[in-house]
Amino acid sequence: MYFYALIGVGLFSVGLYALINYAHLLRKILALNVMGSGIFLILIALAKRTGETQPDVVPHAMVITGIVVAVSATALALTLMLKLAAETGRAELSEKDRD
Amino acid sequence: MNWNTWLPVLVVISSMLPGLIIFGLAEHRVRLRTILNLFGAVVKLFLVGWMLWGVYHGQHFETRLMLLPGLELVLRAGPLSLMFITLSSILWLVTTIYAIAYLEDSPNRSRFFGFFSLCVTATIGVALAGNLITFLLFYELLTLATYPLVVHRGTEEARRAGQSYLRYTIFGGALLLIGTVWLYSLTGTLEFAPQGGFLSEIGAEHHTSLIIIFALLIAGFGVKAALFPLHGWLPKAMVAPAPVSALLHAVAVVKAGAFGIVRVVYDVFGVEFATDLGVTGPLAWLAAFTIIYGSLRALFQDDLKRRLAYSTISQVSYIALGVAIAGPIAAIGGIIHLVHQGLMKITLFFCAGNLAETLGIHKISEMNGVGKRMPWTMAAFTIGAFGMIGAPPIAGFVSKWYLGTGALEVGQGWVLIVLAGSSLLNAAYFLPILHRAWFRDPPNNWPHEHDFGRKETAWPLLFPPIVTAVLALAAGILASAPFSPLEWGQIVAQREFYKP
Amino acid sequence: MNVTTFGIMLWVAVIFPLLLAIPALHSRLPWPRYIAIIPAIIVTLLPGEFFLALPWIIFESELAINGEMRWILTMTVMIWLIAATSTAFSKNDISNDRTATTFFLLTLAGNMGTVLANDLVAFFCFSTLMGYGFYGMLIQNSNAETHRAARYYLWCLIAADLLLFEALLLAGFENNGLHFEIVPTTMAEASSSLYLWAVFIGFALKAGIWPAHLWLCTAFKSPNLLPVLLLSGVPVAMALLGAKRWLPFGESAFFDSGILILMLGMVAMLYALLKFATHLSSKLMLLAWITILMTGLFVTALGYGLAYPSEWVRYQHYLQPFIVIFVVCLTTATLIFARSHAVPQISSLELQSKSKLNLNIIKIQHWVNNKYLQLKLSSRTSWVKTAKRYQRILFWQKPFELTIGWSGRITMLVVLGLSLAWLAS
Amino acid sequence: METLTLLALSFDALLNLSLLYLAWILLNCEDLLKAIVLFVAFGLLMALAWVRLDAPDVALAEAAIGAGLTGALLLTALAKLRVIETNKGTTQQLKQDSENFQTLHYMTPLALLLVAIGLGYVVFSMPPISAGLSNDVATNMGNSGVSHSVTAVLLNFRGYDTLLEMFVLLVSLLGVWSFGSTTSQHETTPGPVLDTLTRRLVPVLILVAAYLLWVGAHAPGGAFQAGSVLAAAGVLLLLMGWRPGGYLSTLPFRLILVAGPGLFAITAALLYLLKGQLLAFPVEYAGIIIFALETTATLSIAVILAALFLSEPPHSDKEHI
Amino acid sequence: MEVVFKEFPWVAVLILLPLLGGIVCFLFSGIAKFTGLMTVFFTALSVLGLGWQIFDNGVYRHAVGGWGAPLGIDLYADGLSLLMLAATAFVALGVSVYSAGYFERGYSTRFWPIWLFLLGALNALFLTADIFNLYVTLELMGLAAVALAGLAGGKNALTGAMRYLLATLLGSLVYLLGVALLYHGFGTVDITLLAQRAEASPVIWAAFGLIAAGLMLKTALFPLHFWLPPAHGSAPPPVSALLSALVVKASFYILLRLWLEIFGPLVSNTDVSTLFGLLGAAAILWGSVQALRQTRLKLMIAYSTVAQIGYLFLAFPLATAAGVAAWSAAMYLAFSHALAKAAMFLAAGNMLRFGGHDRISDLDRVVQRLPLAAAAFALAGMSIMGLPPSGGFIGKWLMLEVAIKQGRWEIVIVMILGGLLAAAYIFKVLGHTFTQAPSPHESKAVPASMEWSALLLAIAAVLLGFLAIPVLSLLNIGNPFGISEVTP
Repeated sequence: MYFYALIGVGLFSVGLYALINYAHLLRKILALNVMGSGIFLILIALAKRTGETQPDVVPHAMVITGIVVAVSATALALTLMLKLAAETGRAELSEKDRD
Repeated sequence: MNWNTWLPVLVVISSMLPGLIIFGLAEHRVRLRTILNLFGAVVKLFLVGWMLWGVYHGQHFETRLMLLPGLELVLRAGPLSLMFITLSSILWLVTTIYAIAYLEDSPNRSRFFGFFSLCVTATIGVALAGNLITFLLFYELLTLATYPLVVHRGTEEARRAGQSYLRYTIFGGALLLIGTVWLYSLTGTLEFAPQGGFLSEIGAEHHTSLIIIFALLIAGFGVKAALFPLHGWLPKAMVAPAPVSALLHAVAVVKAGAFGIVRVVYDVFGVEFATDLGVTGPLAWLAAFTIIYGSLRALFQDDLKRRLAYSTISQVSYIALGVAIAGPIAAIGGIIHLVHQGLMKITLFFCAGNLAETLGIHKISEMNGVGKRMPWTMAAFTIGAFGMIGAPPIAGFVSKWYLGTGALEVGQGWVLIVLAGSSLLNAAYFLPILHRAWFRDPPNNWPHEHDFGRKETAWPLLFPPIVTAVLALAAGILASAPFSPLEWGQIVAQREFYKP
Repeated sequence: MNVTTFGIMLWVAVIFPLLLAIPALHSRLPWPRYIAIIPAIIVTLLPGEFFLALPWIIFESELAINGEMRWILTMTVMIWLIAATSTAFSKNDISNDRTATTFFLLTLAGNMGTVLANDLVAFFCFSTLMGYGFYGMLIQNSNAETHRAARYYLWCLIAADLLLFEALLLAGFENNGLHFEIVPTTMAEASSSLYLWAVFIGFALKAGIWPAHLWLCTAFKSPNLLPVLLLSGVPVAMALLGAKRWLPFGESAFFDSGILILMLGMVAMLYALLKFATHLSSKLMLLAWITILMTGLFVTALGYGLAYPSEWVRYQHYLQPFIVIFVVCLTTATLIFARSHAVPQISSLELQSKSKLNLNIIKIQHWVNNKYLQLKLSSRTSWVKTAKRYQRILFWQKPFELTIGWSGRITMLVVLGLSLAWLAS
Repeated sequence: METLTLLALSFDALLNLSLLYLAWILLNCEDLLKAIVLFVAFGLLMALAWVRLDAPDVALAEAAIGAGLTGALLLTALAKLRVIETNKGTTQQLKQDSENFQTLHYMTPLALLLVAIGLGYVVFSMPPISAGLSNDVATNMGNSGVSHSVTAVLLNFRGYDTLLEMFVLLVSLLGVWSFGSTTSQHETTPGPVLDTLTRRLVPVLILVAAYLLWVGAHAPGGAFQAGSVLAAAGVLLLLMGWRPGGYLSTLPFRLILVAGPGLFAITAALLYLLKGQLLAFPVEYAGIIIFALETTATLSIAVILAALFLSEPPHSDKEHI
Repeated sequence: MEVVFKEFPWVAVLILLPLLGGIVCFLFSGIAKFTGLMTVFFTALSVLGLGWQIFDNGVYRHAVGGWGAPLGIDLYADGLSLLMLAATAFVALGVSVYSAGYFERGYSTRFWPIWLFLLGALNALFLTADIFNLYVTLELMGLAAVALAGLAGGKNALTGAMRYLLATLLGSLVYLLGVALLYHGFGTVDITLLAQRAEASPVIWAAFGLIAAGLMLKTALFPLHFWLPPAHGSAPPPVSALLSALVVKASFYILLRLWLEIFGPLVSNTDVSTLFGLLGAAAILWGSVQALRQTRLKLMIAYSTVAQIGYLFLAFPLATAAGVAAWSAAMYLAFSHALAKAAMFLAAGNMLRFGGHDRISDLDRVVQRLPLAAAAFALAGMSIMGLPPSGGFIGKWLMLEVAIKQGRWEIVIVMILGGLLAAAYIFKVLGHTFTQAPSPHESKAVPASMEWSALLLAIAAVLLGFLAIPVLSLLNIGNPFGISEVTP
């Protein structure tokens, strides 16, 4: 099961990399979602270490909570991105034109 | 309920409350504002008189309020405090009258008088502070309350002067804060201890720390006391209206700094301990240098108020000098100069204000023959100027006398040379003014003359400088009378400075 | 009439002219200059020796009169009466205006106080008042020459007052009181030649003793009659009186200093005689040289007394009459000369060209001013410039604020997290 | 047995590698549309992974919310973005963030690599067997009022989290609304296929949702999954061009929006007053209470998610902007 | 009566009342303002009640659902939580009264529900003892804050909000990963149990790195402050006040709590503390210098927040030797900064509203006509600068005392420099109060409620200087800093 957890770590890192690397907000939002999935994977993969067939269900509940939070945040972020794009014409965070 | 525990607070409140009310008053409520101002000033004077009598007869006035565990706000009326607050409250009354007339019909008077009262409140607080933290509190409050007064004119120049003032004072406040906290962390108390300070027990252990603390505290107070090289703000602050300059130089800011130096040397370190540490010597030299330096700079100023400002730099250092000489007689000289310089300098500034307000004169080069046009004003100015030079029997003479004999007493003869040099320089920059005013022919037109009918100027403008000039004269001539500054200074030295 | 009342009269003689000096008062009275002298006249007429100390006054000063001083007082009253009379009938408006009267009365009060003072502080106070008052009289309505004289006098006055103040401090340090009865003796016992020289030079400056005679000579050229008339009687005589009363005569001898002073006095006399013979421009100048001669003589006597205290005891009582006679004679002579002689006119050339010394001082002033201020200004501007330049340099701000943006930030987050974890381990 | 394990292992390995690969591709490909499609695929694979990890509830939630709804949200957002870009004449290409990136170019991957290695090490350093809270859950199941353990945790043991989470959803909707209308919508009439599909699918979806809700008490399923399925029905309707219009601002609609979180909070408060304990369900009524809470939550979640998809504020608010 | 008060479930009220109030506001937009104000008022009263309760009974612990720690979620209130709740209540009252005047009807209906949810989230955050629950409250708080920050619309506000959203989401995710590691390492998410079970291990180190980094990002500690100035600078003023005064403090609170309970004793204390201290010092200097360079008032205030955050982190290196004193100082600073900064933003909002702009160089036209706003700004500035007798002064005093006692002169110097710089940028603004300038072309009246709420908050910040003894004694209920009292 460590394998899944490792992949979780990998997803987290890849997501973080994309979050840093790309300017487009939509991709940043995607990256955050991937990072979240990675964390969920770690949570659930390690929950199987009970030594029995039945895994520990508390992380499952946590992940469900996390998924809902993630979708809420994604929705908010997408709307914000669209508003920003409507204002500036680009779905990017401009670093320079702060006045 | 014991009145004695409330009186110090009441004295503070008696100017704070009118000030706060005045902030809320509309601009046109002139009469109410005047009544409030004068009422506050008179009440304060009465309360101070009460305390003066009480302290003379050995009563104690003390208010305490817990601030932090082990750290209290203490307001205590000792002889030294009373000396300062008596001066402040008398001069406040006079200056208020003057300011009311001076600022007639100018904008933002509610704001002005509000901060004016707060400024006095802070000064009184500084005077009454019974420990270093209380002192610090009111000292910073004073900075804040005077800043609006300095920039009151609202011109670009005023704004810059205000910024400069703040740069210096906030910096000084920061040094003071470090010193205070450090001291507190070493001793666990900040209570002023008359007759010897509270540090001598830990002296051996923290020798170097204490020297640095001393330097920090003196630097912090030195900013307001305009000790060289921390004096830069004072001449710039001259853009303020004349009553403000008068108050700044005579009572509030500059004196608070000087008073702080007195407190540090006598009530925190204790003069013997300070001498043992070897810190009074440098302080004396610094003060002496400032005395000469200020006078030299004053020589080259054409702007009357600037010349007076540099004169203040020089004169206030007499107080520091008197303290740093570290002898009982010199100490008396220092602290009575606190009062004497106040009386004389406020007279000079009132007169400068009168000249500006009545004739539009700001520069010394414009003062030709002004004595003929405004004889009373210039008479008062003359008394003030001669007092500054140290001519007998005006108050300044008494101060110098005690400083001189005090220095001789502890074998520091060099001080006499400083005193002489300073007097010489004082004469060099004051006498030409007098000469111009009295003996040159007046021009045909004054720069900007106001018409006051037959009088030389409005009487509320004339009355304050005359009163203060008479007081300055009386403080010199009647120096041996009971309740005179000198007598009171001796009481202070007896009760607070030196172990009987 | 008891002694206390007499004592009060002493104070009245001083304070009355002082009060009258306020313009608003004397302008309402007829003949204020005469009225002001009246209390002093009364004092001269009161019999016996008396004094009054006021405990509230500074250093508990006291005024007193005794036999010797009565001579001086009478003399003073006389010359002031002469002075008042000389102006009373003058058609000159300016010498009679309010300011002039004020200075007249101030000087009068100072003079009376100086005569009546019985301790060092009172003497010092009143002589200062007198000095500045006399300066005022000297400078009133004057020409350039007098102006110069007044300025010289002023500087002498200030310097003298400073020296006397130092002397006073020394005396105050050694003594409990500052009465004339005790101070010279105790100061002599303290063998303080510092005190001696401070006092001597101080009064020498005030009296215009050679070589500090410059102001005196110039002052005699003043077009104002009044100051010239009072010159010998007021500043000079009072300075001599002061020297006599302040100097430390007593058991201990200041042999070296005494001889030095004695020689100084002789040189002064010699100088005066030489000038007298060679450089006589006007009869008033003659009086100036006579004055210098007389003061030289006086100084010689003082020096002798200092060197030989035992001799001093014998002849010191002659000095006051000497002063009186000298002053009365000189004043009368001045009056006569001044009436008969037109005041010498100063050439316009001289008017324009200020003295070289003066010019130099002004030059130095300017130089110092420019040098100092410009230095300061230039240094300040460069300072500001440097500061502004630093403020503008943005490159060091870039890593944190502007360009690095999101990616750098998050990398920093990662790095921070890593380092925290690493540090934590 | 061994072959089975081997098979399972290789399946796991394949799944894992494709997850990582998909993530890498979707985050680095040029085309955003492709990225989103890949993200949906990634979500479905994640659901598979959850199943492999014995987490069917999570799998359901992932499939419905993570892949389905998020995908729909992303797609519409991208469509709207394209419209905006066409209007404004701006184009987007794959661009690295900030020009000064060069200096950090090597540092970032290195740091991330360190992070990955470190975290991997930490994961491996964990003890191989750890019961977590499974024993506690098992002991207390009897008192939870439901027989499905995930539901018990979600609504009873850690019900307080869920209570706050409902508010997170609500807040995000309020936030979306508060930003105002995003674009002038390009209304496209759905083609006949979609139209027909929707007519068939919506009732089915409603039924599925009801089943999921009901089954949640004793088997995988529950409010979130049911809500998102129901929301999917709403999304379909919205895609077809149905617009709630004025409904959104009406009180009944708003009541449905807040019913879930509101009822939850009121229940918490009432139970505190009655039993002196927040959210302490009486054992005998726990099942009913949880069911009631789940039902309202389902409705609210569905409506909130659908409204999030619409992302248009109700009209009544617009008038005052 | 007294018993009823002592037993009353204040904690439940604190969490549920704002949430339900928010729902009511959302449902009935006509009475949103009234409901909002009443809710905030009663919430503040409940803080008072809770204070009384824990003052008498000591710390308060409540097992939600009756399950108890490892399985269920515990609520926990001690002096530290109480102080944060009190700061929240004060600021909430002031900001709510202000907002009642500030937001016009359209914005009002959106503002109130979100704000009440934010308040509920803050209260829940300060009261929970469960790190996963903390994550949920963090998210609730973060999303609500983002929604509020973008409320004004416009390019700047939206950019700020977007940046803020990304930062807060990233911070939460990183935090969540830390929580996941902790849970799997030690089998619980309860703080107290974790403190008992945790032992120094890679899990702890990694979790600490993740949690601290995430929370530092959310607290906007230098150099992770980049999102704060644009977000706080462009949000509507009452929102900026909330964000600066409360929201950043909330994540600091979590960091502090976890440091005190879990990480402090387990990680290499000195090294980490030194790093925190360094960053804090850098934040003070950097934030202050940047604040001084700003030309817009609100951005300046926002940078000032960056600087003030730094002071809180200076407590870490000091606390290794003198825990209680250093933390008390930091919390006192946090409290007074909350009040002062809120007052400052509100005053700036008044100026902005009156003159229609917040360019510092043109403020003279505005400030003179708003004496109350100027007074509020000045008084708040006093506390920010740390001049006596304000709350900021007491905080600085306490911290300086600790620093000097330990001979940490570098910290002393940084603090003093920070104070000086603060004075510089505050007086840069106040200088305009006194210059004469013509009145602006178009000015908009500012309601009295807005003027007074700013002023009263500022006065409260100053009066805090006189309340040190009661506040400090309340803060130490339950001995929240006791654990870190390790002798080196």
